Amino acid sequence: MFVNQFLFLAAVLFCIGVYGVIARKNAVLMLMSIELILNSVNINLLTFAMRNGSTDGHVFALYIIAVAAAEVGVGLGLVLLVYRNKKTISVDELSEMRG
Amino acid sequence: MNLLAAETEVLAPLASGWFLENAWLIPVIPAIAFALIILIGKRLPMKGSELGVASMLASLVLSAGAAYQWIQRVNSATEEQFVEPVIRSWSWWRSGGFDFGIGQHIDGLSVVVLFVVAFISTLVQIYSLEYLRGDRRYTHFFAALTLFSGGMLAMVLADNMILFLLGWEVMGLCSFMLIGHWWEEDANSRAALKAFFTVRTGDVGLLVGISMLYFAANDWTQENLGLSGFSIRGISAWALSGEPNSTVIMVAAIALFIASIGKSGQFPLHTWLPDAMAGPTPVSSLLHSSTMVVAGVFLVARLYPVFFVGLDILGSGGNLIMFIGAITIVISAALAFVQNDIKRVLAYSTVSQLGYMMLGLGAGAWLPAVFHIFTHAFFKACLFLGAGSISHSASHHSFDMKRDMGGLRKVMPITFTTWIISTLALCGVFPFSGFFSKDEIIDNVGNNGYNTFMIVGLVGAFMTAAYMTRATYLTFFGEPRGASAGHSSHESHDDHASHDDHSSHGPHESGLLITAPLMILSVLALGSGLLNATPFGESWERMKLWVEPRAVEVVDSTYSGGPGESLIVNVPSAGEGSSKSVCGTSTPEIGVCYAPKLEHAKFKWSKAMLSMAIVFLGMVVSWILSMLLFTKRDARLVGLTQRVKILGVGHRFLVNKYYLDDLYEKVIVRSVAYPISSAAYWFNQNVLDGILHSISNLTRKFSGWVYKNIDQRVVDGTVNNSATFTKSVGTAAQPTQSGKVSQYGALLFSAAAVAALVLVIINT
Amino acid sequence: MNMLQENNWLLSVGTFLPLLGVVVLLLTPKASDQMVKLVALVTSIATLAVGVYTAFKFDFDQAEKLQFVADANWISVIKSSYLIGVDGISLPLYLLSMVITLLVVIYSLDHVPSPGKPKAFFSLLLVLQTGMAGTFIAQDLILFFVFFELVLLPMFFLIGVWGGEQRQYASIKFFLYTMFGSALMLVAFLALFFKTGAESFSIPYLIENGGSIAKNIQIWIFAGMFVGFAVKVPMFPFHTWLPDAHTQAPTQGSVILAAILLKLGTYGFVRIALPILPDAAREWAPYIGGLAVIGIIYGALGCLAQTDMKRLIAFSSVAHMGFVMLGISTLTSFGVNAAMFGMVAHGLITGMLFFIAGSVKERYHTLEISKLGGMLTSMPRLGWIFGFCSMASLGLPGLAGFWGEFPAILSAYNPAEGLNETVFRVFMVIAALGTVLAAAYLLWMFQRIAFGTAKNSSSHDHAHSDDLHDVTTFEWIAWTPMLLGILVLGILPNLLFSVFDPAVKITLSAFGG
Amino acid sequence: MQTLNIFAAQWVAPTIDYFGLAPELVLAGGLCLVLMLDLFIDERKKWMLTAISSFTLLAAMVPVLMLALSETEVRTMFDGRYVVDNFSLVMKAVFLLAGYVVVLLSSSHIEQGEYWRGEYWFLLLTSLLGMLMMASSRDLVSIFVALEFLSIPAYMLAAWRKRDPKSNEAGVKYFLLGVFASAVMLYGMSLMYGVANSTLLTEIGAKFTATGEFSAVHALAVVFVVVGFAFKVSAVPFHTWAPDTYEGAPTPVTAFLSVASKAAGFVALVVLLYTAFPLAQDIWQPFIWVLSALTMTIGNVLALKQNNIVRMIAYSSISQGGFVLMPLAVAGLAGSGTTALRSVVLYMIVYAATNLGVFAIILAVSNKTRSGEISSYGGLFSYAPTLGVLMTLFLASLAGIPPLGGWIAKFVAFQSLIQSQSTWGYALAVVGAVNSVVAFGYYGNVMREIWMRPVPDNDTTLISVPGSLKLALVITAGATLVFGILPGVGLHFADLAEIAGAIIR
Repeated sequence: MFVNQFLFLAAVLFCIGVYGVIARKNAVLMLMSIELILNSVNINLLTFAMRNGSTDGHVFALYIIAVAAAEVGVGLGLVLLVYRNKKTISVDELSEMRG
Repeated sequence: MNLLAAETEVLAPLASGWFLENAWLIPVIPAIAFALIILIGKRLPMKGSELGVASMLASLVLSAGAAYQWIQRVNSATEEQFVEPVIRSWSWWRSGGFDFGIGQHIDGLSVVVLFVVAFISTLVQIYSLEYLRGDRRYTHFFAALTLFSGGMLAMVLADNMILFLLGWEVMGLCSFMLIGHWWEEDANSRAALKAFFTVRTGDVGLLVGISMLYFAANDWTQENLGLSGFSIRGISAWALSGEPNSTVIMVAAIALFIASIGKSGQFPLHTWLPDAMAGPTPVSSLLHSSTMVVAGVFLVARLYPVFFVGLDILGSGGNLIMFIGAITIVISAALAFVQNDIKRVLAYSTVSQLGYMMLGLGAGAWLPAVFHIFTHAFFKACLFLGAGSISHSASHHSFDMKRDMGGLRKVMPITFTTWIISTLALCGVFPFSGFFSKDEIIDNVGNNGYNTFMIVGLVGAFMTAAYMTRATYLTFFGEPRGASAGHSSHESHDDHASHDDHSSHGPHESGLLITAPLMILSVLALGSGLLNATPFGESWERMKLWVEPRAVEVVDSTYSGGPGESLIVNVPSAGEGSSKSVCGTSTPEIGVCYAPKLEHAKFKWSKAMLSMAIVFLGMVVSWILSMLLFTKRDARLVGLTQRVKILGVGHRFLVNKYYLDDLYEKVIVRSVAYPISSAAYWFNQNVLDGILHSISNLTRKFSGWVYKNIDQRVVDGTVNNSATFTKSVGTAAQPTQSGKVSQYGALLFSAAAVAALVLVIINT
Repeated sequence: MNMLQENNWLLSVGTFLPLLGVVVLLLTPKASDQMVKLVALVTSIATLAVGVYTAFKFDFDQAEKLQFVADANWISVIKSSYLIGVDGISLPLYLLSMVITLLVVIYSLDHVPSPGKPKAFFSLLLVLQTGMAGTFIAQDLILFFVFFELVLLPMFFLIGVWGGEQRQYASIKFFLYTMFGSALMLVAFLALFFKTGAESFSIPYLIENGGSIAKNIQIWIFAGMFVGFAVKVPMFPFHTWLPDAHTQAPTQGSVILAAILLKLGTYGFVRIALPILPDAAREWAPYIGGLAVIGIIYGALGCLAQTDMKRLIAFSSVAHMGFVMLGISTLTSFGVNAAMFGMVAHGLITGMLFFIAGSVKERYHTLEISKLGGMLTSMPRLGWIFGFCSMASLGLPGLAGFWGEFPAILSAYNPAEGLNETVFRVFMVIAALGTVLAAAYLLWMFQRIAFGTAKNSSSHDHAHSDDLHDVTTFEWIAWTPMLLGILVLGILPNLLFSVFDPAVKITLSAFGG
Repeated sequence: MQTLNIFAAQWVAPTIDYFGLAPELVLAGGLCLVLMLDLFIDERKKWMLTAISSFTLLAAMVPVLMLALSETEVRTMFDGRYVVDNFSLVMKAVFLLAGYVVVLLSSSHIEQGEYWRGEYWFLLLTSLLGMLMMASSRDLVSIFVALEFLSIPAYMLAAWRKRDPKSNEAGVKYFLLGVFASAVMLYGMSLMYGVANSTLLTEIGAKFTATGEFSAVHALAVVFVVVGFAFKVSAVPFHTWAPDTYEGAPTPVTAFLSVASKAAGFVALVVLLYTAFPLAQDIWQPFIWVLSALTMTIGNVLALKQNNIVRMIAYSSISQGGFVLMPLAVAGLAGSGTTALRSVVLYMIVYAATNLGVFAIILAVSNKTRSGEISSYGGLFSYAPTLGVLMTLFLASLAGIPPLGGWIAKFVAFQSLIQSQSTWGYALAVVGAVNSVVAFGYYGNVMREIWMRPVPDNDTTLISVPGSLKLALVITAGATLVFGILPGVGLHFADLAEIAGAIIR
């Protein structure tokens, strides 16, 4: 099978995601980048599952998808909260506490 | 040599007695009295003074009894027999196998000094009853005086060096309290401080010396005598046993000698003595006649074998003790010429007399030196008390001869007579006591082959005669001046205000409480010499018989006898003409001996006459000069020192001592060097004083520097800096806490990535 | 080392009684100061009574054995147990701590320093007492450590709350210093524990097995302990907390600090460091001795530089503890005896001097030596007591100070075998010089403070003449025992030496006496 | 496709040991009850919710105790993916008690301001439930689920003060970083799964680097997984969220985060280290060493500079985390595995008691001063001596001064380091020693305020401490003292806690 390609794809997605988290100032975009990472993880898991012929990977992936959904829900809720108070979703505005 | 084979006979036990056995009471009584005075003195009718006097009387009686019984003991012994000292000791404390004893060691030497000390102290206390009447610290004064004598007495009969040290230090402390008695005046308290501190500096020597001797001697003494290495007897025996390593004992002896230099005000540590005049006159007389300053000499006499071996006394070409002694004699005598303060004249004369004693000890004239302690005590005490009597009753508490005295012989006859007697004694004029001791010293010095030193001694005698004549002239002859002429009061030397009730009427003879001691002392100054009057032949040499230890005792270690009994073996005495002692050089293997064998000079009238002539010459010259100078105001002499450069310089060297002192005081205060003065008087012995001060000054500055820079800056600084450092690290780390999420994320991931990278590299 | 078990409840009672007192104190209402003082007084008296009873029960013929030994299970998991006992070394210090605490309490009855709060003040004093007593009886390293640390907090607050102007700096400094030391000390203890086979923390056990550790390791472990104890002593480079702490602490704090706390360090050396790690001790002894003599001279110079009376006394502590450490560094039972005596003597004398400093501060409202003077005229009794203590402190024979100082110097002349004699003889001479400097600074201080005429205190307006009252009753009660102690110990040193000697001999058996 | 069918055919429903699950079940029931009641009862009766949630927590303790006393040592479910062993039981007890104290802290605090109490309790209990699950999870999946289960409610709790921008900020930061960290962790897990071909920890432990030589993947996997939990325990440099979140979140929540969720993180970390990749110690030991050293040091030096009490405590808890990590840095070495585990558990127990106590005081004082400034504690002792003394005790315990709980925890940590008798162990011990001194710098600073400083604008009105806080103080202070004076007690539990199936050398 073509394991390495998938792993490579996952790795690339992971890096893009990480880049997004670090580079983006927009909370929503950061959330999306994190989703990218999670997807790269899923790809990893599925790839390994296929290679090893075990279902654990699939199960894990399913859980991740479910939990990710919950996370996004909470995340967007928080973003809305911030937006209501600050009229912005740029995380750099959120630096009241420091030092 | 087979000494065991030598014929031996058992001797009858030596006589002893209650007074000898219980001599340890002598210092204890004053100690108790001290405590009592401190506690209840103020409430007593005579403010505690009676306690002091009574205790001193008691010790006087006891020591007299001891002396008497000692004489009995000696008489009970045969000619060659070693008179066992009466030694009793109790274990004081033990630690780590060390046993520190406490006890008494009574022999001729201690008996003599005990008697002298108790006697003089008693008189001085009686004298003080009048002299310090109404003083603001009357009680304290007597307490200190009593403890002072107690310390001296304890030191004298100590059987081991620890107890000796104890007495020594107690005396130092009391001298501090007494000299600084009128401590409201800064000068007095500083003088007290100086005295204590100088002496204390010497004490380092004592500490070191005792320690070295202990560790060097202990094994030997334990093994052979069953005594600890602290016991004086053990050390003496060890020193003469031929056992000790020469360098160790030499260093030890030098260390001890440093101590006695400090205590006895020998050159170069003599500078504290004149300042000690700040104390009340009775104190000065006690300090200078029999106690404090004698302690140093006593130390040398007590541990004589150590010095004998360590410094190679009787060796060719003199030794440290002699040099110091000789230098002291001349230097201080010279200083005595330019003093206007009568007490300071006496002080310097004391120093130079102590020089004689040292010289004698150093030259192997042990007995004459001790005898000089004896006689000197009486006439010097008499002189000081006389001076006190003058200032007390005539010169309105001033001691300035030029300003406030003169012509007193009419108004105070008793004082005058006693003074004259003592002066003659001091100068060593024939029938008076000084002659028999001092001349004896000079004589023996020469006899032991140190002619240069003998000459120094004679020069000293000349100077002594001269400056005493000068002082006498200024005080008692010529016209009354200043206060003694009844002039109005002026700021006076020791102004203890409560004394001014005397100033109302003019000069007069002092009361009985003062004159009685004077008379008693003068009698002794006249007569005490006869105790060892060599000129009149063997039978008169009582001191030699009673005090000088029989040199040789060789105990067969197999023989066990009670104290005092011993097997006597006749040791072959030294070869003819040699002045070496048998014990001094070597000891028979099985033998122990406690004192070196010393030769005595045969008395020759010729020598005596020579020295007498010198003395008289000194007196006459000085008399004429003083008369011309002070009364006739002879034009050729007055202001001579101003006219003749060289004389002027020399004169100033001497006179300016106090001027210099002030300078150096100022140097302390401002702590600025005084280039001109130090350059001009750099070889003036008084510079020593300056050195003393500037050393202390230097130390203080240095310590200040250490404290400021090392302690506060370096040591403490590192601590504080480390604190600030941690804080600054915090500051450095703070920017990471920017509050920006994306930066947090970046940090988070980059850290993870770096860690992963590193671990990947090191693990694969 | 066999131990005597009977009456093993005594020590625990004597040690924890003060805590009981603290509990009672906390229950007493804050308002009633008299009540608080009464409770504190009663507690400390009771404690001392127990202590005296202990001494009475103590078998002095077997002073070398641990007595009243109690061994209870404490932290079995880490093999540390509640093992306590006293021998000739501990007992005098144990009692000293109780006596000093009682005297301090008595003194405090009418000298509670500002800002008042007697309740807290006395509670802290009592907690402190437990810590000190416990340290002297603990025979288990962990227990020792706990008590050793227990002392810190109360002293921290005594200094920080009731202290002088710079109290906060001083207290924090004191705390961090000591804590740093004890942290390393703890590490050393643990290393010791494992190197001896992780069997037990009990000191007797470690004394038996400590010698078997390889030398180079011993040296490292000793280093850890050295820092811990040397900070407490304090020895030369680690001393800088002392002057600040002493100067800023309230009188009572300084007294306890000088009388007991400094002894914890030296006691640690004698009880733990030397017997357990003999080889390392031999290696370290010359350096310890060197630091000790440096401390002697250095402390003396520090004193000469001071203008503040209390700070001067504080620096003199550095010098005196230098003598103690010199005695210890000789590793001979003679030297250590001297050190032990020095500890007690210094406790009494310097404690007394701090009392006096406190009273001077109270009367003159300053400790600037230049502003004092003529104390002998204004307050003769106080002045003479001051003189007496100065004399004792400069090691005058016949007073307690001498027996700690002179034997220490003497012992340096020949240290235990295996140590370099010449080096120690040099130390001896330096130490002897130190005594001169001691005389210098003490007399200098005495002369400037007690002699001369009383300075008119216009410079500081508070000091009216009515402030300059002489020694008060409470002061008399608190001081007399110490003064007597100084005198009696000076005349009959054997009282202490006979107790120390056997125990010290046993302790140093590894060095051949 | 084929394969899936086969697996499907083989599938049989797992037997569930309900007794073993009882604590979780009780808790689940309780939180459902709270959720339901909150909808139906009106404002005045809301106190019931408090009562119920605290009751629930105590009730959940019962099965925990019963399980502890029951003779079956280890109960495994879902073929080893969910295990109830002594370790998990001890930690569950800690979580429940800590949760109970947090409830006590919260009850008075959340009265203030018109906020939604019901949700608060619900979220709190949910998060606790996640922690209980975490204590038993022995499978990557269940660990992940448990982690999210305890985290997501925590995100919301942090942002619970909806109108307070600080609180929002706290929530958002915590959320974003938390999710990011768990994403990274997941990536590591996926790699681990790929290598070991199983998500069951014990199997991973058996396979993972069993041969002894590593590839890059191994290292990557371990590091990323550890990072995930290093974030949870706010180990430097993954700590950045902690101070901001702690400061912004409501104080009881901060207490909860700094104690319970940190403990949860350690639980997972320990389980992973001891069961999943114990053989890879060459990878994680150095990593943890560095983490621990950094955490202690940076935490301390930053805490020195704070003047907000909560923020200061945040940094202090960071550095405390470093001390917990300390023994793990040598856990893989022969002979020190057991003591390291013991040390971690003991430290968690003691730390929980002490830190909650600190927060109780902070809450009590802020009731009066309404300020988080350290200076607002000036002269506390003079007008509130009890609070002052208690605060002193807690801080001293954190600083590790005998005879207060903290010292024994630190002591055991040092002990296990030195027991390893390895150079690294000694080195870290010295670092720790130095840090424990530095730490006193800021603890002492607070003490100084309390005892030695004047009262700010000397307002010495007495502080009224609500009963719940009093109870919390009694519990925490008592625990702190007992652990310190009779360390045997705490050590006993710590000693019991063994992880079933752990590979310890």
